Amino acid sequence: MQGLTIPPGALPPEAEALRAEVRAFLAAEMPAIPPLKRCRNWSGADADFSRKMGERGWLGMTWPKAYGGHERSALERYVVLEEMLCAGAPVGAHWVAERQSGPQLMRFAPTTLAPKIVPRIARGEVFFCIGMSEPDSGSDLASIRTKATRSHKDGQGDGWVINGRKLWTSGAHRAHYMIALVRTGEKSENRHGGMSQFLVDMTTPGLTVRPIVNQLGEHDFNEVTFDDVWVPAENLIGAEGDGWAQVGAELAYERSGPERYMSCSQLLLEMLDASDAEDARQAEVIGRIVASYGALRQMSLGVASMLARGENPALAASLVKDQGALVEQAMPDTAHALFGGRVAPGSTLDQAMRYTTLAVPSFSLRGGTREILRGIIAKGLDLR
Amino acid sequence: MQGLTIPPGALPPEAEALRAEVRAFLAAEMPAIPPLKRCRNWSGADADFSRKMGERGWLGMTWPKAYGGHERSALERYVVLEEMLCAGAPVGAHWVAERQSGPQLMRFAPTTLAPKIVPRIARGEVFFCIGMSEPDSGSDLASIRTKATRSHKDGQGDGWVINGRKLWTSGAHRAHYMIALVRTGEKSENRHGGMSQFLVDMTTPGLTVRPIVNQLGEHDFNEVTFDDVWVPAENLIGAEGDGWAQVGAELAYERSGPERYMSCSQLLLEMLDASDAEDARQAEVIGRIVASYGALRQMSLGVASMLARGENPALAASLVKDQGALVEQAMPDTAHALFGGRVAPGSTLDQAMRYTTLAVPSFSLRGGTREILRGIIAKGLDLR
Amino acid sequence: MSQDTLTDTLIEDSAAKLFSTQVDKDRRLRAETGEWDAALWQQVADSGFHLLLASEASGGYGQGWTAAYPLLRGLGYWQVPLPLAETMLAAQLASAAGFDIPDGPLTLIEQGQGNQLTVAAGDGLATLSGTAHAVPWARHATAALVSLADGRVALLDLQGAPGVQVQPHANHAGLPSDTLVLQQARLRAVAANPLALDRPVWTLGALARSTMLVGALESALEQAVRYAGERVQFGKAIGKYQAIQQQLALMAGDVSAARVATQVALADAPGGDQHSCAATHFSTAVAKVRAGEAATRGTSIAHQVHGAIGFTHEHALHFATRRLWAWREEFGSDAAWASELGRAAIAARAAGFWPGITAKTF
Amino acid sequence: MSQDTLTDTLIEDSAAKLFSTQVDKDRRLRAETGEWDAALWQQVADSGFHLLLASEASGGYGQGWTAAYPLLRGLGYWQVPLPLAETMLAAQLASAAGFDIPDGPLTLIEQGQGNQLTVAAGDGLATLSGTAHAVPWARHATAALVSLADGRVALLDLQGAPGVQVQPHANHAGLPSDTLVLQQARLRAVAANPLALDRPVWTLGALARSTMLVGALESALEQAVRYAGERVQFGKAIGKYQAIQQQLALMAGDVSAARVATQVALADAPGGDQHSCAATHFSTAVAKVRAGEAATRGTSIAHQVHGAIGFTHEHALHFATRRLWAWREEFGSDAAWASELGRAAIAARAAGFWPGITAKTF
Repeated sequence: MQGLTIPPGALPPEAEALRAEVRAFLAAEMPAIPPLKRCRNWSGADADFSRKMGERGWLGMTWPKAYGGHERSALERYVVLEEMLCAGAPVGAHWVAERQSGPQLMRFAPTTLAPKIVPRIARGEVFFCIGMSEPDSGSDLASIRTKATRSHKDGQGDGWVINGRKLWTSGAHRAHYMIALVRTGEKSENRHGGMSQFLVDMTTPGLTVRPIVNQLGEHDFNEVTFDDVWVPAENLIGAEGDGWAQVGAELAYERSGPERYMSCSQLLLEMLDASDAEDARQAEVIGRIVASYGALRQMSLGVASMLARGENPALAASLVKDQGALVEQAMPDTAHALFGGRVAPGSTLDQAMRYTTLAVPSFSLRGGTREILRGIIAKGLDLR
Repeated sequence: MQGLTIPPGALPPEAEALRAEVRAFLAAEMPAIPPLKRCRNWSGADADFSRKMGERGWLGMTWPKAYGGHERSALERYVVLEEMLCAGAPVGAHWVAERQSGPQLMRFAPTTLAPKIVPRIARGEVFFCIGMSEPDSGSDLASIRTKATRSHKDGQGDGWVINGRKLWTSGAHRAHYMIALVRTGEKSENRHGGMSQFLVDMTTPGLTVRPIVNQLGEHDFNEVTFDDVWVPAENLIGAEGDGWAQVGAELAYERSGPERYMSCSQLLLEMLDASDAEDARQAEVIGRIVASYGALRQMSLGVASMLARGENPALAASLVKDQGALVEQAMPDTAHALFGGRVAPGSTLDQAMRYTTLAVPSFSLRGGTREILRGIIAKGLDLR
Repeated sequence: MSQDTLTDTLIEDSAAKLFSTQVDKDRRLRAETGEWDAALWQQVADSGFHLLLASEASGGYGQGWTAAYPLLRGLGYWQVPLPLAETMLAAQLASAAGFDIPDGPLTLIEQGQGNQLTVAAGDGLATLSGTAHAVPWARHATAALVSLADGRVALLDLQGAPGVQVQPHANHAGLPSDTLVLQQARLRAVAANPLALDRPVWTLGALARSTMLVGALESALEQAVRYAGERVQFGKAIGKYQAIQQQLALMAGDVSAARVATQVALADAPGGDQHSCAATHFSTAVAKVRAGEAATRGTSIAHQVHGAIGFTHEHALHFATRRLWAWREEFGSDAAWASELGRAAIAARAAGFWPGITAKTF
Repeated sequence: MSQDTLTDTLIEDSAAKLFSTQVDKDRRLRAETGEWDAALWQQVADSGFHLLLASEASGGYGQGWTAAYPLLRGLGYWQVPLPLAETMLAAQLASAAGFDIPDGPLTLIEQGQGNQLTVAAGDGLATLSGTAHAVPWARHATAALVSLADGRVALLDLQGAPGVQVQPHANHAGLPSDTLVLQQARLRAVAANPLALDRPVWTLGALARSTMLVGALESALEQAVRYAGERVQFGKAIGKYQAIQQQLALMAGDVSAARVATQVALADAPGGDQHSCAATHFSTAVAKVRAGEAATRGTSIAHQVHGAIGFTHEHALHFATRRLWAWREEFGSDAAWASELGRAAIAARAAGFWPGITAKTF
């Protein structure tokens, strides 16, 4: 059960100085953002805010300076993230690009695509979306059907033509690029073979983004249709047929951060302001959440330290995500138990309860559903 | 989803008169039984108490008078059961015989075995145990290996010789008879074929009862070894090879009664006496348990009404058992949350917490584990 | 429809027919924009459903709450965007109190539950002042039946009445849950509480919501079971995975518990031939707690099974789940009702517990 | 063992060696009969483990709490029936307060936590009177380190001391958890609290129990995983069923959370080179809450997986699970510590919440 042990991670002293800087920035920026918008947490998007973070050097913090990064430690990046998340800062515009797309491009297209694009991610100017899920494939990526075929286009050289449809693509409507996982060959014995990743410019002719409105009446998901979308040969990321393995590495990033337990922080803050320390129910229930925050923060820091040391945090990240989901998912129900039916309409607590209650079912969709996560952990226990 | 609807069952007026009689009896009998013993609930055995219930006509209440029964309604029997259970009366000695064995004998051996034995069950004089589980078969009864072979014994005529081993046999050490499920033929396409039920006198030579002490340090389970145990031919219950189907009918009885949610009632009563209505935590937590008791009692009554009308309550009984187990299993943890570490050693609450905490893991073993129960319900939802 | 044809089966059949054919997604969505569905309301009124519980003397059908089960459950199951439950209860209480039943949709106010309302003696009739939150459908209601803290019941005109200001709000389901600001608003009529039941609006309102929750739970469970049977992942329907089966089985148990508890509470509520209120508080509390708990666990399971598709506005699941979130908190949350039950049980101590459960007197 | 050889790895190795070879079922059972295992204690004492946290000046090793992890975790993992945690902590506090460390096993008392104790000025030294419940191992301890409500710490002789009466009780695990009845029992020494930490016995006792819980949780999880891999039902190992896998995965997550929280709390506790107590209360509270919650869910899962066999006295599972039930309530239950954290967080309001979490100052 070695992989199930998460070593505690300690923050270096310079991280605390950085924290003070971030707090000063947030103290200036956040008053303009009303509490309801803070509930959106890491799905709230504000291009201007992203640009300001880029200016301060808080995007691509761990990346090489050659790519516009700042060569700081993973733990310093961690501090920026957790401060932004608890404040409910609108970090959604750059989130995917900074967490996943930048690292992918530097790793799998270090000389071709990365030099052109990654510095712009670090400046908070370029946003990404991820083209993975399809109508008939949720967590089961082997069933992807969107297809890229080799093609030659006069005047533009060799390339690929993509046809198909991606679903549940978060932020496609504001993204400049998509990294799309598509089929470039047949399934072989390896059911995950024959897939490749491409960088797709969202302005390419033939690519259509259709909004999918969620049950909050908001627009975050999209359907993206590829109708003979042409991408140049150099936009193949990594090796042809390696798409699945490249995505696997990406998922660990997706499951490891402080965003994995903090999505409902604004509701927690509202509850704190509405609670009475003398109420035995409120004190115990909130205290258990505080303990979970304390423990999850340390687990999450531990995973960041593993990343910083170059260790594989896949299993540890799954543990954090599963434990974090328990806390996140329970938050609106906890608010209901403590305050349901007794809140003034329109108050900030009321707004946070309404928004978060309706938003929370989507949180389990991010980074793997519970059953799949626990299956990964069970594998770590040698049960599968 | 028709089978998932439990019609509410209403008690007839005569049932309330009976309830008053039972309460008067309990008011006289229970003061002699200390709170810790009441925690044993339906596993507490007292032959004298069983005989007194028999004298009052409270055993075999629904059975034909020809078998020593009293031809009263299933709902009247229900009232006696629920009163006994909430009081923590020691009904364990006759429990199995009255709930399962008597009905089985009347149904499958109505002219041979039942007339001799069932009237004695109704008098509270004869106790039974059930020989089902074996070392390598828990819930999977098809893997039973204890075997009965046809045999002839001079002076005693035709019969069977049983060899093998039964495990987890509750109350075998005080039972006069066992109804044993054993193999009399090979498994065929029907993996549950080839099994039969026998009535076994516990004093037969070759039968050995070895106590299995549980984690409470108490003796309820046993290992029963059959070493050439001879049973006469008339002790075959029902038809040879029908054992599995006969047992299936029995399991519905096992899952349907008020014992399915009331096992921790004594601990609840102790918590009520230790609580403060002004404590917001205690009031809400206990109120949720009260609501569960209210709902489960009505579900359980509904199942009793289905039985009274001759309907098949198998699915409804599984729903009651699953919901009941949630309430029972949570009770010691609830007591821990409200009182853990703050109880005077040796107080009745302390005794009830200690006993019930250690006893509760065994409750899910009775009448099917959670996974199997929910599998039955899923089948009712047409998912399997 | 003549009075004596309103038998239980007929109510069930005609409710099912009306709701299943007339209530569609479009109607639900329009109601959420604040539009009043006069046509649908007229169909309900033509069926006489809103007067089911009102006495025959006052022009109603004098039925008991059990007869209302198919209607109230249907409001949840088909997600009918109308104040039918509110009007039924208001009409029952108005008729029992000897008031003329106002025409049109009605709403309900319980003084002292999350509002600050004060009654003052006016010239002739009393007046009501203050703020009442979460008054269902207030903007469309002609009048409100008010249960006063001193035990009396009253009738308050709403539409265009002087001193009455409506601030629109919506509940989780997007349905009207308005704030009423009252300045010496005249009560049209005041009478003694006709029932031996404290807080008749609050308690019977909770009973109505419990029944509506059961209907919405059944809808969410059916949708989840259906989707689990259709959606294929890793080569088989997700409903074949044991983890999904176990979750849906748990939800089925919760729904069963809520349904039985609610049906018992309906039988224990005053109306029709049932005059006793002895068990009404206990049985309603049990129903609201168990239905609320089932809503909490059930919304989570139904959404977990559905994945992303269930989170879209396009899919119908949210019409059920948003009602579950709304109704679990209206007329007292499960926590609030549980606390009441708990205080009564603790006061009864161990000796009084079981007699209280069997007599249903907490 | 010489002082400088007591490195972390060495402690881990020698604890593992001693506990895994010496502690068996027989020893555990004999301890539950009330028998004192002098031989096992002697082996522990010979290794110097009990003086690990005591200052070098007083003959100890001056190590910090992180160094104690393998020992404390080992008490749970191997279910070692000895008052080693109590003695380690008592020796640390005694040495820090400038007391001579008494020989033999020691125990701990925190005034005001579930006991009614009063201090009176005696002739020369103060005396302690009243009743203290759940004093671990009191019957076998030579002395108790007492943390007084006014902030001082004191040393109380137990074995044969006048005015000291021991009433034996046992915790869920069958281990001594005695009641002390004191009548003007003389305190051997009294000093100011040497740490900037309120309730040093209570808080550091909770830290020790958290670590022991982690060890017992690891034992229960390993046993359950092993059994799930061996036990065949319906033709396959039960660990191949998705429902069992999901349960054990949840338990693994809880155990991980408890372990990380506990290791952080150990690093934040005063001792060795770590002099600050600023984060001790917060980190200990987090650890005790999460370890207690993990014990509650974990005992249920481990027993559910084991079925009947795990409920027998013969099987080893209960040595772990009964300790989990005992320790989750000792030195403050998870509910009690959560309530403290909750009160502090509510007092800090929204503005103070996150700074409090990052500075660990609640």
